[in-house]
Amino acid sequence: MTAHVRRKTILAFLGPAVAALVLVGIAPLLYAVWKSLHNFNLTKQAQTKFVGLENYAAVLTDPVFWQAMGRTATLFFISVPIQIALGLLIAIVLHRPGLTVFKTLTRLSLVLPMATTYAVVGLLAQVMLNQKYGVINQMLGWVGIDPVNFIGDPTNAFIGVIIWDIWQWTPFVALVLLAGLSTVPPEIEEAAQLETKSQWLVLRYVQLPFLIPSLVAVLILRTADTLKLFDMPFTMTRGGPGSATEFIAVLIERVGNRQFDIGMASAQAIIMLALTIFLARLYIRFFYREVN
Amino acid sequence: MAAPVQRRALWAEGLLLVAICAFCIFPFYWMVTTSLKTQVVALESPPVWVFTPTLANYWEVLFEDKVGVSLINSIIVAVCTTTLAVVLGTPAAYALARFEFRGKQDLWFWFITNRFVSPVVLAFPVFLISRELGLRDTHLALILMYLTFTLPIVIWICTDQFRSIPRELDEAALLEGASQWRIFRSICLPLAMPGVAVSSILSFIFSWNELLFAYILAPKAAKTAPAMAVTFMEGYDVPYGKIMATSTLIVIPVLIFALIASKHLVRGLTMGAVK
Amino acid sequence: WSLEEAAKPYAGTEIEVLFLDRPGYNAAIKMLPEFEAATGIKVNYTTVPYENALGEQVRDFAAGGDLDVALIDLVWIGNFAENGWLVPSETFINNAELADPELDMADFFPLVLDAFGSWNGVNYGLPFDNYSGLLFYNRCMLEAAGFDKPPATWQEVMDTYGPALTKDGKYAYALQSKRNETQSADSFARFLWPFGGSFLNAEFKSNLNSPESQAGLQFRQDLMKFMPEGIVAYDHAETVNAFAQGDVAMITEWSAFYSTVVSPETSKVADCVEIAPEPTGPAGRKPALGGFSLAVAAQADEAEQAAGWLFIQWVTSKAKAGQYLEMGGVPARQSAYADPALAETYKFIPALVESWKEGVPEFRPRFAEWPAITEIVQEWGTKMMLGEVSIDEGAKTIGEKMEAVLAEAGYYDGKKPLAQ
Amino acid sequence: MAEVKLVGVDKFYGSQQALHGVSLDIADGEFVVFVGPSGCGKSTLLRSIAGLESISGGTVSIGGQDVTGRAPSERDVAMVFQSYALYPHMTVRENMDFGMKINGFAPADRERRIAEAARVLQLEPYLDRKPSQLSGGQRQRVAIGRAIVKQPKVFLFDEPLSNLDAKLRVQMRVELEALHSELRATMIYVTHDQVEAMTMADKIVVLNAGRVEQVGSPMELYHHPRTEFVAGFIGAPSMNFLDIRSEGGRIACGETVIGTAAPVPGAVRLGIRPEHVGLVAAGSGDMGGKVVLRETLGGDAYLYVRTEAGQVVVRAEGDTALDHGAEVGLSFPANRVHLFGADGVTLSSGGVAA
Amino acid sequence: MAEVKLVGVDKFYGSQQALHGVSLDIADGEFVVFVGPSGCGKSTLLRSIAGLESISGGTVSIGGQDVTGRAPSERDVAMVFQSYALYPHMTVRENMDFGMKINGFAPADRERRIAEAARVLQLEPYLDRKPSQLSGGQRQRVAIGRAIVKQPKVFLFDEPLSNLDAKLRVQMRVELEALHSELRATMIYVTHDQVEAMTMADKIVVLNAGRVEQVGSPMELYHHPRTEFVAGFIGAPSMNFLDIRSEGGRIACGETVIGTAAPVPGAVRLGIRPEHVGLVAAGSGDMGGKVVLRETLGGDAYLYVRTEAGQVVVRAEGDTALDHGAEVGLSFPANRVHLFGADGVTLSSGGVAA
Ligand SMILES: Nc1ncnc2c1ncn2[C@@H]1O[C@H](COP(=O)(O)OP(=O)(O)OP(=O)(O)O)[C@@H](O)[C@H]1O
Ligand SMILES: Nc1ncnc2c1ncn2[C@@H]1O[C@H](COP(=O)(O)OP(=O)(O)OP(=O)(O)O)[C@@H](O)[C@H]1O
Ligand SMILES: [Mg+2]
Ligand SMILES: [Mg+2]
Repeated sequence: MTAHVRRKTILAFLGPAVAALVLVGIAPLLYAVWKSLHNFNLTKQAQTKFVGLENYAAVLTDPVFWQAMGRTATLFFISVPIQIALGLLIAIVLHRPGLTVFKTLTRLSLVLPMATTYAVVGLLAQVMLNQKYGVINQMLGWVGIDPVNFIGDPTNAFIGVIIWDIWQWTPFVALVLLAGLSTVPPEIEEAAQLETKSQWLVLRYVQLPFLIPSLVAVLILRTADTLKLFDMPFTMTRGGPGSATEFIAVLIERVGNRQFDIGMASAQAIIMLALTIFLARLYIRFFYREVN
Repeated sequence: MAAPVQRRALWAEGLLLVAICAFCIFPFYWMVTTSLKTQVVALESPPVWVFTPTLANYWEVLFEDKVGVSLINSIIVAVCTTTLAVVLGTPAAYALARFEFRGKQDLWFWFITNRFVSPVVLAFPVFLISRELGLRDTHLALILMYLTFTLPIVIWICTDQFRSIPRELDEAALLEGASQWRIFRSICLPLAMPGVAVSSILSFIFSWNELLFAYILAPKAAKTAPAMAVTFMEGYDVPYGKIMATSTLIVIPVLIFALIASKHLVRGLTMGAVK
Repeated sequence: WSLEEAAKPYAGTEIEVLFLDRPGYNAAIKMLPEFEAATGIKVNYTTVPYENALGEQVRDFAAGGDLDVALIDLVWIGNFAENGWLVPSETFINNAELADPELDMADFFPLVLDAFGSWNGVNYGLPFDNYSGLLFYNRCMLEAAGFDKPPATWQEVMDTYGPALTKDGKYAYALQSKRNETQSADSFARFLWPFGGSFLNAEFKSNLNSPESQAGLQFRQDLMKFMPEGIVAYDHAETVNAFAQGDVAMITEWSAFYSTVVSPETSKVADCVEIAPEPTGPAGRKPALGGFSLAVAAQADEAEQAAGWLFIQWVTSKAKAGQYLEMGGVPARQSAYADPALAETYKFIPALVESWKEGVPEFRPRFAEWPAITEIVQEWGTKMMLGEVSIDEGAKTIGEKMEAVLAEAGYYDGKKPLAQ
Repeated sequence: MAEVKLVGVDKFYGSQQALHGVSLDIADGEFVVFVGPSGCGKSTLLRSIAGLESISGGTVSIGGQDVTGRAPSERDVAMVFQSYALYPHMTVRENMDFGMKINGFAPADRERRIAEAARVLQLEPYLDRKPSQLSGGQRQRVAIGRAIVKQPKVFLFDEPLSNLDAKLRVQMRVELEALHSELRATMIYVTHDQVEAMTMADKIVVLNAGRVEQVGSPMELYHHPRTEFVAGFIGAPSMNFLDIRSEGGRIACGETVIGTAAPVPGAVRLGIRPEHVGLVAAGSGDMGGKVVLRETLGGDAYLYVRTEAGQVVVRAEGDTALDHGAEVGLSFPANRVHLFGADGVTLSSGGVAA
Repeated sequence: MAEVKLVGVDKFYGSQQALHGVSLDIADGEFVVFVGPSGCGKSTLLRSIAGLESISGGTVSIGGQDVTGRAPSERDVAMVFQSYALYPHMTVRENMDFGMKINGFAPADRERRIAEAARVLQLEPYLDRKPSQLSGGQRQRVAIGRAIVKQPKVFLFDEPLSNLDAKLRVQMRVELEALHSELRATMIYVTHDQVEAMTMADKIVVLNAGRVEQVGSPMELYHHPRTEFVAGFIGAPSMNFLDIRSEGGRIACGETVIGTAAPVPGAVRLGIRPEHVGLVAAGSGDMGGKVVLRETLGGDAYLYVRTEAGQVVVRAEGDTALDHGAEVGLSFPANRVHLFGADGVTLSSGGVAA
């Protein structure tokens, strides 16, 4: 099979995609790297000058940057495990035989949150979480809980972002994991069923190893998306109250698009990109060893 | 499987399914109903569940606020970028799945890496470049930029799908004198349909919903629907009905697209072949 | 001179302008066909959220885009002017072919013209969409609590109106304080000036830790007990809505919200709405001042500049002011308010006129560094309100950061004049 | 105490019925083989016993207890799958250990059982390998090992040897037989392979389209098939079938009258196995024909003889001189002839009425 | 003109050598079967001929032309894969048509060839079905059909029947033989199955660890294996091997002196097939032993006899009375005995020196 594939053929298949991504991905990125070495503010272009790594030094010593990073990490470490746990639960339920029609419907409804525009989710969150006219507080009222000030209180706003992040992304995680579960050969599941009734044991010892590729995919995607998370908190809380929901992408957007400090924003973004790539490499290295 | 399907277990499972559905659907339901409320009803405290619906919001956003135009822009951009991503991405995925060459792993990883680049990084450089090229506020600028995240998704998912197709099919076709391109087009691509479908849905969803590039690169003529939705938010009053009507209009095309292809959704999402 | 004559060479010219989704712009949009028919000039407006308007324009100017008419918030004028993005109106006023003999610059409220349109003594823009802070109050609620008139001073609000009106889930007052321009312009600054405070002192150093500034900020903090919970998440919309739903007795808001609160479609309390000037503090009234002017962009070509000027001149003209007012806009023409009968229809007019006489142009500093400074104020101002930092500490932090920005800009080493 | 009893087991997949009232008694320690054409329900029946399929009607008892509603893990059965279904991420040891570990066996006990199974199956050198590092035969033994350590009442095998090559198959077959005599456990075994069925079974169950066609010892089935279906299914190559007419005391086959077979009323088909057809000089015997093909397998050769009544396969010595084109006579010894009625039911076998 | 000639073909996978200087001559129209244990290189060799693997050394010629460097499509061969490799998204017709279509055959010609192949393979009713709607045997025929329409010089089959059940296998085997005699094309066939190899081949190539062990007609291999490996590999059940000593003109096996076999210098092992061992009364014959197991297959039975020289498998009549525990005598007819040297090379077969 490998015998007769010429370089030209390989190039013909890969060339266009590589060229396209170099064009739209790499070129602007290089420009961003170049700008990150400058003191460059859109509203003060007269004062533009080359400053070397000064922006990077500034970013790395800026507590605001690290606080935003910390917030982003907190969000990640709270919401992704919940997404994975819930996603797994949903995937397992959907993977079980029986109630077919019901399950098809459920699978379809999983598409809804995924398909909802991220910016719209933030707006919807505002409407539903509002302390006065929000339906969530009304429902909490039905079970005897006093209205919660979701948007105006720093902790609650953060919780609000987590809730909506979970709402939006759990279905995606569930679908990926469901696909992963479908790669477990049925006999292997049955072999395990002969040993135990416990769903949990079957999951833990037999299905989980097959899910590792899916889990890594989920981790990679969720890490990237959490670091990129902008639309939803932006439309929901604008990073507030205070800085409670100022995640890293919200911060960078603020520096770049509102303070117009492109040099600084580029430096921040590039540090963030480096971090993401590092994490993705790490996941692949670390988890894939277990499978092979 | 699981022989003694006890009634109680079934009930529990059914309830769980209902809960999952409710969890997924309820916000959407609220969005749709809010879009049918007038501003006063929408801001009623406590919120009302039963009210006289009105289509006024839809009327207004569609015919007065150019949401219709922005929807068309969105469709043009999302369809084109998805098509382009599939056209460029599937051959690349095929090459990654089938051919042996040096640096394959790194190339794969580089493709995927583009998915990590935040639009915040690229938006401004692209803004300047697109102005140089006269692409500002054109669909093309958005279509190209959206490739940065649609192409990786297509490549990721499809590489995996191509790998799951038995090599013997390629070999059989090779013996019959088919060129690599022919094998790709006539044999493997049709068989990788679940992957192509899923990556198309995801590409469509991601590009349809994108906001940052959209509002920086397409402020006017090419303005897309999500950018339109947040426009309303920043008026001095927040017209929830209009926003939710716009949101509903935005979500519906994606939903239709996703539901059509949902048959493939699970089969195509086995993103396992990361090596 | 006639508009038709003057526009003749420019028939078919298209001009690009940025609008917001606010009543003043909607009024202008309704008036546009008349202008276009008369001149053959096509006005292409794009509606953007306020939050994006600055970025949109900065990027457009920085990139040499196609905007022909700039929309300038009072706090952006310094920035735009210093970057050379605007054409001084002198250029057109001195051009007899373009200048309307009826232009009458003196008819604009001088404070407004100065604050919205001028920088360093040079005028660039003509006031277009104009606001002043007003006290909207719910007469019915006040009467029910035994008040037959609105509070005249902030101290009254704190001492009598507040306690009397805050009960049964209703609140005496709401102050929009969300973390964006609202926080810095509507909330933070609103309690600096009437108490004698200010952002900067004469040396351009932070004045936020002066006793007056501190008193004002402390007063805001204390007043929060009469405001709804989560006030830091309230933007204009929430605040106005709380008032319109009858949950809050008083708000200090822009004049532009008048139509919202008196329209039965959007307000439950339309019949109870009354308007007064903002309460005074120890240092006087010093009401919030805000609004937008329109100016010709330097990047436009000659025809577009001319056409742009003709449009600006027309839409802000004395002749059109009445129509503009009628359609929901708030003109800055003194002549427009001359008719006392108008005050019957538009209850906000007396208060508006009064506040435009007492306002401070540098209510928010208008120099080029404001975008950076406002972000600092927004962040720490909300933190203060949330109690995450003390008033003193918060003020100190804002001061330090603000001074760092100003130092960077070169105000302290003499590179730049200390201009506002 | 590990007898298996099925009473009227039905199984529907949707509206399609895969099992039709299957009743079976399997004694403790018996080695039972299920055979039948593809799709006849062998796997379904086996899986119903294991509890991996819920049955739509009837009952399953194991060791005297009704287990119809019980979960697979509560039935005390072990199953060896065709594809082995080894856990790919566990070593051989872990594979065997898994069931005991999660069922809370004492570690010492677990170790002892694994060691014992590894000894019996000669797996000691491979205990720390993963399945992917083993050959087919070794994997197969691991799968059996996993079943053994459980010490179940009943072993179930679903075509466990079908993935192995011929040589290994013979070897594993012998090992399985040895295992059975050592453990004396009840074993139920599904296979496609004639040789396996004939050599291993105490009792063969022939299934056809979801119904039990016949149950009996291999020789019973070979010599006394109850139906034409069983007669054709058991034995390789299969029995020759010839259409006959039973006319006035004689049996006629094509134009030829076959004297040897006593006429039986209602008989419409005659069956005789290739190994039982006698080869005689052309012109003599019951029937004449011409060799159209010779397949030599070494020790044996099969001659395909075209007769006027159809093609008859005859087994001959591997070094027979007869080849393509030769004219031969065929004799049908009366005690080897089977006669079948129009409904496919055997009327007589070896001259003895069924 | 479609002869295949391999000269010194080597194949390395990395540093592992899968083929060691394989040379072969296959005549036009010949039916050649490759056999050998799993992993011996059968598939590799076949794929090298097809051009699907590039070889590391040596040359491949087809029809007199050196095709070593040519692409698979330029070699004019067709291959039937074990898994058939049918294009799942195309109908049967499209599957057969694909190769012709992309090679620009005239539509009329294509249609004619498909019709012809469908007729030969009895696929007419299924032409518009997709492969998933076909049974195993039908799929197999489609795969062959796809090969036929190409009218290639050489057909290559890689275990094409191994996925079918026993009955279907026999049927397909006969069909393939008929096809071969109809097309008279050169066919190269890889199989694991003894019966297939023996019955179908004009010539069998026995491979062992990447080397050609022996090439010959089935009977040649059966009667005159060149090595112990071939002797053990050809024939089922396998040949019995006994360790012997060749001492002063006598052959000793264990304690017993076997008179029948003429001593051959250097012989260390004696081989005799189960079907050739004579069963005589206990005490007589060349050796005595005790039956430890009887496997009855119907027409035949295999007796496992324990002798002092090891276990000997003996074929007996299916209705033999001998069973577990019986004492028997075994005779080894001199003309059936094979003798092998220490290096595994055959010294004599049937009393004739190799
Ligand atoms: N999950 C299922 N859904 C629907 N029908 C099924 C299912 N499993 C099996 N069947 C049908 O039930 C019948 C019996 O199938 P089963 O697998 O038991 O056959 P089998 O005898 O094991 O065949 P094989 O020898 O090919 O393994 C078949 O007709 C099959 O098509
Ligand atoms: N792609 C490959 N890479 C490395 N080694 C290989 C590869 N393909 C085959 N081999 C090795 O080459 C040898 C011959 O393999 P081949 O597939 O030809 O065997 P085979 O005789 O066809 O076996 P089987 O009967 O199991 O199909 C084996 O040892 C195998 O492990
Ligand atoms: Mg089966
Ligand atoms: Mg092979």
